[in-house]
Amino acid sequence: MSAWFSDLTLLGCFLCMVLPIASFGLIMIFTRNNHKLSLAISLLCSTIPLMIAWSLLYRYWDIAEPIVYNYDWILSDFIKIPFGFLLDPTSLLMLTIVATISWLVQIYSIGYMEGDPGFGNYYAFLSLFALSMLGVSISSGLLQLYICWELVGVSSYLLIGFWYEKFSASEAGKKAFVVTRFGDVGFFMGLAILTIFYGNLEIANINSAAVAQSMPPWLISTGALLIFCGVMGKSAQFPLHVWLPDAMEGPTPVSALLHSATMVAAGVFLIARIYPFFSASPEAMAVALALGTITLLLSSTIGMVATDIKQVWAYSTVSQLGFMIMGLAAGSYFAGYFHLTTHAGFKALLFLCSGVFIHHFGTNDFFVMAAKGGRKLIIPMVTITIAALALSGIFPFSGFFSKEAILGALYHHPNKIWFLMGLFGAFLTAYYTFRVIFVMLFPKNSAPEEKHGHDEPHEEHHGVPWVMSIPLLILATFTIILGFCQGYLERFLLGHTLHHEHNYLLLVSAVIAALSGIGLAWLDWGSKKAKCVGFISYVPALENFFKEKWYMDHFWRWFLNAFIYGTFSRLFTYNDRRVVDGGVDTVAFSTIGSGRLLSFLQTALLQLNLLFMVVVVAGVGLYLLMGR
Amino acid sequence: MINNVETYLYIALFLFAIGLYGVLARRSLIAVLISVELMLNAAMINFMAFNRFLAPHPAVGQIYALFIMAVAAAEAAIGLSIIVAIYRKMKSINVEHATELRG
Amino acid sequence: MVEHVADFPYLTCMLLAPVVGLTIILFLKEEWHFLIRVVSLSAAAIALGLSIYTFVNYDTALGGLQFVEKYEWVKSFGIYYYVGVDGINAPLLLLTGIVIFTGVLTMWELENRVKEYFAFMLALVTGVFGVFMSMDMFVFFLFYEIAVVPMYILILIWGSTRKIYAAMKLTLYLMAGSGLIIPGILLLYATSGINTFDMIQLHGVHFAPWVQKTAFVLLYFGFGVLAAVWPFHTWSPVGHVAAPTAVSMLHAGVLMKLGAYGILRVAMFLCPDGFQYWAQLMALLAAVGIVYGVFVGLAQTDLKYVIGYSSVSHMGIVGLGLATGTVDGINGSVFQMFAHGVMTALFFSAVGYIYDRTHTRMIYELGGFSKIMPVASGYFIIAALCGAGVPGFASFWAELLVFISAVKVFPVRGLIALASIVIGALFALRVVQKTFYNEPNPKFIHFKDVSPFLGLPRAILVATMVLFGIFPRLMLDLIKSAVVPFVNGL
Amino acid sequence: MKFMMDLFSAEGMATLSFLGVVGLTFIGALIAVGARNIFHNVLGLALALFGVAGLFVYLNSPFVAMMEILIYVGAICIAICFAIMLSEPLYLPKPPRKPIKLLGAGLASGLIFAMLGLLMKKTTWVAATERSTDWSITTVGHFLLTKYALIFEVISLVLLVAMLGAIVTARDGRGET
Repeated sequence: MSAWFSDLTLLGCFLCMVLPIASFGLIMIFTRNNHKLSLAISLLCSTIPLMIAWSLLYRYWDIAEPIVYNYDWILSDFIKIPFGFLLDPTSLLMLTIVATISWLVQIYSIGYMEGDPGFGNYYAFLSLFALSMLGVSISSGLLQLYICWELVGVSSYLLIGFWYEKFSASEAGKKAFVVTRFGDVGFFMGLAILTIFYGNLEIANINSAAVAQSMPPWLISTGALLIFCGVMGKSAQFPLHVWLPDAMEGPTPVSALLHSATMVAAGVFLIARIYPFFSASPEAMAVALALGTITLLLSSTIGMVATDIKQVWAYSTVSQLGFMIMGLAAGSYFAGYFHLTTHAGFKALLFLCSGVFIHHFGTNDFFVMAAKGGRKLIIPMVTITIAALALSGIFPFSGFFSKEAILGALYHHPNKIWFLMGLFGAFLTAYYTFRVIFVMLFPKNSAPEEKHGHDEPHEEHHGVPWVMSIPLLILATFTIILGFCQGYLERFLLGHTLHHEHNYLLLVSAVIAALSGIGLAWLDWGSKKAKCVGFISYVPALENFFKEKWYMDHFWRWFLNAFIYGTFSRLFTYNDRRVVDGGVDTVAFSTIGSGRLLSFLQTALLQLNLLFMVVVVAGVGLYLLMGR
Repeated sequence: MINNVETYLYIALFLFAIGLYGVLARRSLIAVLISVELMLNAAMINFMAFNRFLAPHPAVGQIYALFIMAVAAAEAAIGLSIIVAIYRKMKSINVEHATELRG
Repeated sequence: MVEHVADFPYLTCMLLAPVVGLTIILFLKEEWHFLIRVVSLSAAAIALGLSIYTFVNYDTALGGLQFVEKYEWVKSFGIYYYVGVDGINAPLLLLTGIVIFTGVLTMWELENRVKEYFAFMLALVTGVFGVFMSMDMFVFFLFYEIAVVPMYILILIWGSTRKIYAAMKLTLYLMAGSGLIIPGILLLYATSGINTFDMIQLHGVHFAPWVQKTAFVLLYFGFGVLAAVWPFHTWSPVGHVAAPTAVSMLHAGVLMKLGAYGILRVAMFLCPDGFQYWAQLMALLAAVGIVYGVFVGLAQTDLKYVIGYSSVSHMGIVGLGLATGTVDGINGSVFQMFAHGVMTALFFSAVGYIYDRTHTRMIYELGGFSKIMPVASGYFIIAALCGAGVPGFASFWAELLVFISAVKVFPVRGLIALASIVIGALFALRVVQKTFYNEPNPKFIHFKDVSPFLGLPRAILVATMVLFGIFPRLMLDLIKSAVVPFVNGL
Repeated sequence: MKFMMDLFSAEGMATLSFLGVVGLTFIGALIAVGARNIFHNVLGLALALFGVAGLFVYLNSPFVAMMEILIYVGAICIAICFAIMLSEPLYLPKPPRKPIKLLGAGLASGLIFAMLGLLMKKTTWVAATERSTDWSITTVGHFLLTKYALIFEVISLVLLVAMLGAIVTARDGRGET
């Protein structure tokens, strides 16, 4: 036990796990109704991990060998689950991202959630989330990672359904949990199969085994594909992406933290985590690439027609996740992970900015926001534009560099179709992003008199409180500078700098795709003469198809109703009531019935009964005596 | 004749048969009880006869007889109280009217 | 098996604590409600304390049976009063202690025939303790029957919703189960040739294959009725629904474990060959039970029915773990028995509180309870999350162990059962959403939240779940110390 | 003639009075069963019991004979009389007898008679080889308090329980009427 305290690194990791859960427990049990105290505890327990994460990152900037700590958590027979920490560049970077963004969101929420009756609960749930996500980042074994992964699901469930009085919120929470669970079952099956046929599920071990080819290929493929199911669930890949847009029912800071920056990136992180293992299976890589591409296109097209600002960003998150998966699946570990990092920054920024607007105007519809003069909120408007530029991949913002890296990876893939798809995706991304920005920046039919009509309460609403704007500024700074850190990150993550051949074709095509997207958005929404209808509405059928979200929700709802509820549940219930129970009851009642049938013998004439008895006894006796 | 076990046994048998007839034929519960007493006495005679002619020690049968007497007294007490209770409940002590347990 | 005789009769004291409490209660006046409650609570507390003592002081390094007491009872039949603790029954004794203690606390507000109620509760729990600790087959069965009978009366008098039907059904089912167990036990006794009911000695006898096969199937189905093995499960949801809160807690929490424990301790322990022969069937029934339970539960509208069917499903997990016959599987099963016991006790305790206030358990009539009583519904939500197999709670580890070993031994059945945990999540969250979320029903808006004292039993249960969820080795090392030699004997 | 002569010998007198006792028993029994008036039945029973007591005298047990008269005639018959008084009034018209029932009863008891008689006839009665000749009441009393003390105790217990039971049963429903 003394090792826990003498080794500062270990102590740091340990504190990262213990403090958030302590905060969760303390708040839930004792200080739920004391908002100030809850806030203090929660902030304390997120600031320390933040400092730990940054100091670890600083300390191990030149890390050569991964640092592993392992302790026995469960020792059954052949199932052995260690509890431990694995510190290598992959986990250190994720740790830092998670700690930073979750700290920023906690700060931001002071303003956003002010006065909510569930303020204490909210911070408790955020602490729980911090615990599970930090756990995912630094877990040493896959089973431990799975456990934290599930806890992520739970905290996501609790946070999405935070405003549980709203039917849509509780429904969305349930949907998120069940859909991700659906993927997780695949993940768990993968872990079970790996445990059975390989045994040791330590991440470092699995990776080295896959590289050394000491694992049969079928096992790698099966394992990787099943684990990818979990990724599909958490990272909202087609066809399990349906939960993410609904998850926007939660408070906006939650959307920023969980459903854009960190939690949904956990899937991508998982692939990065076991990248040597995952990339040893060409089948898994192919499936991942295909699904990533489908997800990218699907969500981008839906994002083009959504009118709820959070929905747009939700679909953009889905599409960017698809993009990351594409990058990883195309063979570039760095590209995918780098995009994860930059995306975490600018997407959190986007959401937090939108949160300011939503908080201020009390609506989610960005057309309404624009009409009410959204652009007058200077800081959020500037930062949201920065984030949008990053999302679209415009130089010099961080998104440019990471998208460039992914497109580069796709470009080197033998099949060029993926590259073209990627470009198309980048184009769509730029289009739908700037659709929002232009609508907000250049409102067409602002109606001041209407504004005064029924939004009087909002007028006396304060400006943007500093607790909300500081995180925006910090994130905006990240968004601007992170792109230039590409070289450092490469050295950190890979140990060496990639050789950059200046492929002008690639560069130009990427920039053109982004700029043309922005240009089209300008024509449709931005310019003075714009008709404010998307180009897609020239094809009504397609527009409708996109508006209905490719009918994926309908499909799942139909699947649930027709199969789970309609067929299995009903059939089994019928069977239980009628066949099993009915059978037993029939036996019971037939016993009663047969008793009733024979009851005519029960005449209650005692003497008659006795007479029969006597006659029979005497008769039998006589018969026996006669025989002798 | 007097010193023959079978004589007593036949006497007891006859008494028993009469008692049985009474149990089977009479409708009044008290009469049934009386008949039962006859049957008990028949049994008692048997015990006494065996005691007199066959048993190794002549005290045993007498003790048995005394035991039967006590049991009979107990039976009579309980039986009569039941009869009284039945009469209170059903206003009759006819066996054929006591048909509450008919199926 | 190594035996370590106790220096103090801990187990007998544990067994006698409820008996003494019961006797004292019989001499108290019906009107002295408070005194009766205090007496039964102290009896339960002593039992709990002793069970914790044995649990903590069991020496895993020594292994074998510890705290053994053995006295001759009926010599001519070879019946002994023979009690002892090993890694398999130590958790279950602890479970019983926890559930009876929290059960008494949960029923603190009972006003109707308090004296009889607590007397029967203590009688019931005596039987349960006796079953879990005795190593003599005859005494085992004796206590088993003692546990079954008070249940009938408890449901019949203090129950609700079709209580006569439920009590009758439960009793008939369990009697039918006993009717299978007796021939099984007698068959083993008669063919052993050593004229003893001592299970440890009988374990040394190698029974003929036909004896093992016959006895195993008799015992499996006999005990299986109590463990709600599909398709003999229908008594259990009905019984849970009808029973009063604490009885449901004991019933689902502990009594169903008696069945599983019987399968493990008597059937598998004495008939290893029979087990090998029937393992396929066991796995099949268990897997069907797991899937079936969640699907039927999905369609229920009564909160207690929902929990009842989730019990069917979770007991299926226990059965599946047993069927694997591997160390991991049985570890998981025993752990699951404990975890599920605590979890369902929590479930019923939480529902009981709500039902006592609202007098309805219909999901569609409730709603928004998180707003009305946040703490009370918090406990239910925690239980639901446990039921959905969320990590951080003890049940997660148990399910993990069982499923992995099941996939190893019975791949298809294991994977199908594993897949059903999605439905399990859907099923738990559906109830939570409909009952506790959304807008509150205005009819119930004035109800008060649970007070800290009444919340205490639930808090204990939650704390147990979390303690063993975070530090599973506290329990698992203990279980393992018994299961490893057990499996080697299979 | 020999028979007639013998009647007047000492042994003959004994036989004669024995026949008288047997006759008393049978006549009493027949009255106890056959008379329609319930009160006559009791008197018949008392008569039969007197006869049985006489038989006991012939069986060398005057003590038991006395007990018979004391308990049966003195206690049970009187108790039955009380029960008669507490139950159905005697003046009520009695329902007619059912010949078929009487016939059935007669047949059944006849069958039993035949069976037991046959049994008796076919059995050879063997006396114990060593027989004590101590008939005295002293011995009976001694045995009752030593070897058969348990029986003695059980008798008292049975009587106590019967008494309680009788009280409880008869008491039931008193409050209502």
